[in-house]
Amino acid sequence: MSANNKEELNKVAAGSQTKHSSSTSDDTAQQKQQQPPAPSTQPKQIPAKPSPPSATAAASAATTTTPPPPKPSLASPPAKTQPEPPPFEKGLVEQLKSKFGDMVKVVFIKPLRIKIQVEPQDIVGVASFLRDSMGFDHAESVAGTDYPKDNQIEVVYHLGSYSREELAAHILWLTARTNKDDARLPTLINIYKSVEYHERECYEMLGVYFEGHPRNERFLLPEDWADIPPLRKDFRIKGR
Amino acid sequence: MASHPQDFRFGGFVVSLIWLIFWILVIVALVGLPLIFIILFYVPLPEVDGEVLTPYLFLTSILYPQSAIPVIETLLDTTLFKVAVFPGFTYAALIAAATIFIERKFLAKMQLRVGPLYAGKIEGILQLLADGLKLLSKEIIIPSGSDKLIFWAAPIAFVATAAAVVALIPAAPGWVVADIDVGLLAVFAILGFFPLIALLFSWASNSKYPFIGGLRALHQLIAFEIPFILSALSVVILSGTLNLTEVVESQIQSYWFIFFLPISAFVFYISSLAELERIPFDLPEAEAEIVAGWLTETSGMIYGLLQLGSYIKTYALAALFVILFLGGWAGPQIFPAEIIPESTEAVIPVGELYEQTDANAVFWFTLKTFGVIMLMLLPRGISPRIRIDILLHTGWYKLIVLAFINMFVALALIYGGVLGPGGLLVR
Amino acid sequence: MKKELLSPTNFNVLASKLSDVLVKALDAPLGYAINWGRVWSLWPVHLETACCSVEFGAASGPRYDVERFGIIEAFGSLRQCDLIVVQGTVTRKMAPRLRMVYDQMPEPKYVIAMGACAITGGLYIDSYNVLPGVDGIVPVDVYVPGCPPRPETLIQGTMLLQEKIKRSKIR
Amino acid sequence: MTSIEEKFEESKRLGLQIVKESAEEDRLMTLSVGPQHPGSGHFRFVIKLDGDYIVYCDPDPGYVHRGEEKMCEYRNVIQNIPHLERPVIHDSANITYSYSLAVEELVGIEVPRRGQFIRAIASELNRQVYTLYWLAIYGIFLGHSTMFMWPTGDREVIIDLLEALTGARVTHAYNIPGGVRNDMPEGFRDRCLSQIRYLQKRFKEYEDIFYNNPLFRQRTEGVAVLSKEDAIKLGVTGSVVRASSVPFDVRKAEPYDIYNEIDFKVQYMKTGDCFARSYVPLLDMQESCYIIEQLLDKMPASGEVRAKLQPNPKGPPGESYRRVESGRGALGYYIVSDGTPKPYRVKISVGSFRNMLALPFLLVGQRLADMPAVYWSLNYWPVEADR
Repeated sequence: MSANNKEELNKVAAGSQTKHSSSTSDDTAQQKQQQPPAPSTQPKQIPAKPSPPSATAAASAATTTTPPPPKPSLASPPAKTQPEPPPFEKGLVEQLKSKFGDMVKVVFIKPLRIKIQVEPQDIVGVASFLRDSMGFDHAESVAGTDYPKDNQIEVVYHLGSYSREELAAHILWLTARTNKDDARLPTLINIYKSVEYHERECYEMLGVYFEGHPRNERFLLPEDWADIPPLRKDFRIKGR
Repeated sequence: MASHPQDFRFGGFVVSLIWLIFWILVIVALVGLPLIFIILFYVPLPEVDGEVLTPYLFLTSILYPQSAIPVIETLLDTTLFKVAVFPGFTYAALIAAATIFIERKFLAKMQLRVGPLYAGKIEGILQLLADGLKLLSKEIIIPSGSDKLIFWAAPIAFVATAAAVVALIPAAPGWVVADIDVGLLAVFAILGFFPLIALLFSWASNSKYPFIGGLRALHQLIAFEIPFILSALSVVILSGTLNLTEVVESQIQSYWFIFFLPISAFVFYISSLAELERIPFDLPEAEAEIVAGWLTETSGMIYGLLQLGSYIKTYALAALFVILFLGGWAGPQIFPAEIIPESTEAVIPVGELYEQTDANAVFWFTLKTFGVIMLMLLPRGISPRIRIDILLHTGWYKLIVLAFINMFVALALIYGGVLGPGGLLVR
Repeated sequence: MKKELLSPTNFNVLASKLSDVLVKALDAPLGYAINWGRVWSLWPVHLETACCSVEFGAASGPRYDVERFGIIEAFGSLRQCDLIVVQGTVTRKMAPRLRMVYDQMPEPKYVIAMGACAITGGLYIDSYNVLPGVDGIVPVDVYVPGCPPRPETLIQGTMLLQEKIKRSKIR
Repeated sequence: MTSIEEKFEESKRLGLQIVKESAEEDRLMTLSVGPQHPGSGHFRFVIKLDGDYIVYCDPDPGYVHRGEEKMCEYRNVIQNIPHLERPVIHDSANITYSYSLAVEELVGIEVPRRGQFIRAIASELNRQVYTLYWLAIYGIFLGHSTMFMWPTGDREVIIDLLEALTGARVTHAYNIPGGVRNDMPEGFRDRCLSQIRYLQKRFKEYEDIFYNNPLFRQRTEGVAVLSKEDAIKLGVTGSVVRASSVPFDVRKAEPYDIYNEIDFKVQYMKTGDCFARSYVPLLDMQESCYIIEQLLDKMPASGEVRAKLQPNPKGPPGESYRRVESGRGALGYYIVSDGTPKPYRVKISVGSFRNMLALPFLLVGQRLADMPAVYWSLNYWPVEADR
């Protein structure tokens, strides 16, 4: 047990040394910390405040059929601005790319964190590939975010791995966006058992109906809850 | 009309008491005494030790207490006194109360706490009184849909059954309410009523958790009844009698049976823990699983009575353990022949009521009983709760086998001539 | 004059005087005794509403042993209890249950609101699922402030409750 | 040993279809366990009994759902700290730790080295506080009242330490973005070491009175076994997954702050039963004692403990997901920032919520008497799961 652990320790320590050594030197770290988000904002479109300079979100909101134009801009900026895109993460992304091609949009690659975005109809296929071939065997959480500017809800699956040791530190964010007016996504419960309660919570808190989930029911909120889902942005808490 | 408790003052209390006494005296003197004398004129008076019991005797005994001794002695011999006071209910209830208090302090000390401290100034000695007073004044809730007759009757039946066991326990030579020849058998017969009461009560509560608790009580008590009886059976083999007084006397003639039957004593101890539903075996009242088991719907004095009954039962089984295995009241004579030297001329005639052997017997019996009760309290601090399948397995397989082993030992002792009539070790 | 003295009205007066004295003699000490019993035997119900339950548990630990005051926290059934300590935030889902527990308890019963959330909603006053204080649901006897209150504060709260019980009139 | 799919199907079948048909429903007894139940806490689960066996279990959380995630969107990152630590007040240093990490990543703050050490010390001490409380409740759930009192008393010792360090008894608000709130008091090191020694001595006594008790062994060994595959599929975390022979610990897998300089082992067991799940936290506590000793040794003697912060710290728009190993497993914060001082979205991914999924899976097929033992062995804190 201990030998096994030691080995793992060394491996992880070596992996994380790079990460942490970078953070010890102040200047570079500051630069790095500030620069990467800047490119990532353009494709991601998370912030609702800076109104859509992004072609992607607008396009996906409008038709959801024309990913190619923004795609190069998605893939290239991280490569450009990030001086050294971590090789291991890049390898993972390459593996995904080679399998799915344009179906998978890579939003950003940071050390230990990869965010990919897929269309709702592709999410089951991508997830089963992630589980079967790449070793992401459980979901840590499912978070939904409401973007009223785009009239969209983004659902993020934070996927982690227990079975592959080199993936233990990595979290892959599998996201899909759905229209807010009729928020529907296919459920991943048949691929990841661990999303059962997370998806129920997401259904309750954001009103995303997971097609195929056996229990899209009340979970955390009181039984007589008769308001809109509380984590949507148009739900205002009292006094604010 | 009624004064507010807020204005309660001791002076006012005394004044009102004096008024009360004054009025009572007036009424008694003017009405009561003449009435009594008129009645006594027609009624033949009882005779005690050749002396006619007249009201004048009572008045005389105020000045010369010695003259009341024969009356008190007669009173001590009556069954009523035995049932109500000494080996009976009051004695058992006092020991039960002491047990509850000792349990709480003992457990607290084991857990690095202090336990009850402030109720009654001195180490919380009045804590039990406070609990009792509160429970007395508490509302009693009868669940809707319950069987009201059984719901009311069960706690009383529980206490009565526990007291019935106590009635069979001799506390000193001659000091027993019912000295019958099948005493041991009667004890087990009465103990068999407890699961019935628990089941009836839990069914009458019309609730789910009590019902599960009642079923558990039934399973548990039946599973432990057999090793319980078997372990006592080897004592019967050694002593050759079912009468509890004679069991003790046969131990006085030889040695304590725990030296010959340690395994039986162990089995008896474990089984009595299970009978009492104490902590490793408190499945019928397991809080974390089934809210409070068959006591879930009890409130107020119903709860108080059931608690009292279970602690009286604790005393009864501990006393039974002492009688069967620890030689009952046997012990070295430590009391002097007279408690107050030359007490014949003393004003207070304790000396004539005092009997050397009885006092000694009661002392040793109480001491041993408390020792066994402490032993029964101990597992509560050091042991988690057992699971029902393990419990049933233990009862049906392991304890019965152990009890049988010691029964064979007892038989070997008898037929080997070690014990029994004319045995080697019989003094 | 003799007739007047022995008239039924006078006898009635005598009897009522006697009963008055009897009641006076018994009521005050009996009420005192029962109140004393209630003061030293407060058994809280096992109802945890939020995070203050941690400090409530710590109060029964060896350092702040509340059994000194006759408070036993180990009771399973609410039928035997006479005190609710509302341990923190009461959400909209918990509120009906809290009231249900209160209704099922036998009289006399007391309520301590423990923590800022139970008093006013506290830190969560603007949350969408939290009640602004429990006194809209159950009648509160003592408020124990703090977020969470230290066990000492809780003990002081119970002592205030004891004072209140001592002053109360027994029914 | 049925596989996880079969068990899920079985529970679904029993739960959803039989109720409608009510053909066999007369056989089953439905029990609502909680929220006023000595064995549930702030939580309810509906179970159905067939005889003594549980055939169906449906957790019903949400009794302490206070809308933390919504409230976060209305406060700035510093104002968020006090209410974010309330979900698990006896582990508040850890629950704000990962929040601080995530905010630091978004805002771009560099934590001074001494601050990192003190932060780790506070979180390790708080892990002890949490786990001792957990152990106390586990004791009382199994009817062992002494095991409730002893850890509750020993917990006060560590609480005293933390009070000296942070100024508050349980809600410390100590780990903040940029470091810790204030420096260590004088003489903290010696005091901490002596208390740790005392605690290590007490762990042996816990083993004697509780873990080596034959009745406890009988009740927990071989009960509710969670195999490695099932544990991975269910995505459980913390001591639950470590009890099922998955040596996963965020401190080791993804070392944050200075944990990569600390030498420690990931404690795990292979059986995956109730006993393993209850024993791994004790091993964790023992390991945590060694970690604290190392941290105290390697800590720089002086220096800044907190980075300079803006009054209203804000960073560029971005997202971050950072996690730490809390007392209940991986505790992650997913924060989306839109460039304003207030977070756009905060999602708290807590170990309790993830472990809750294992509850119906493990309870189905067990006896009623095992219900508290299984439930609390999942290292579940309902307030945190409801958030």
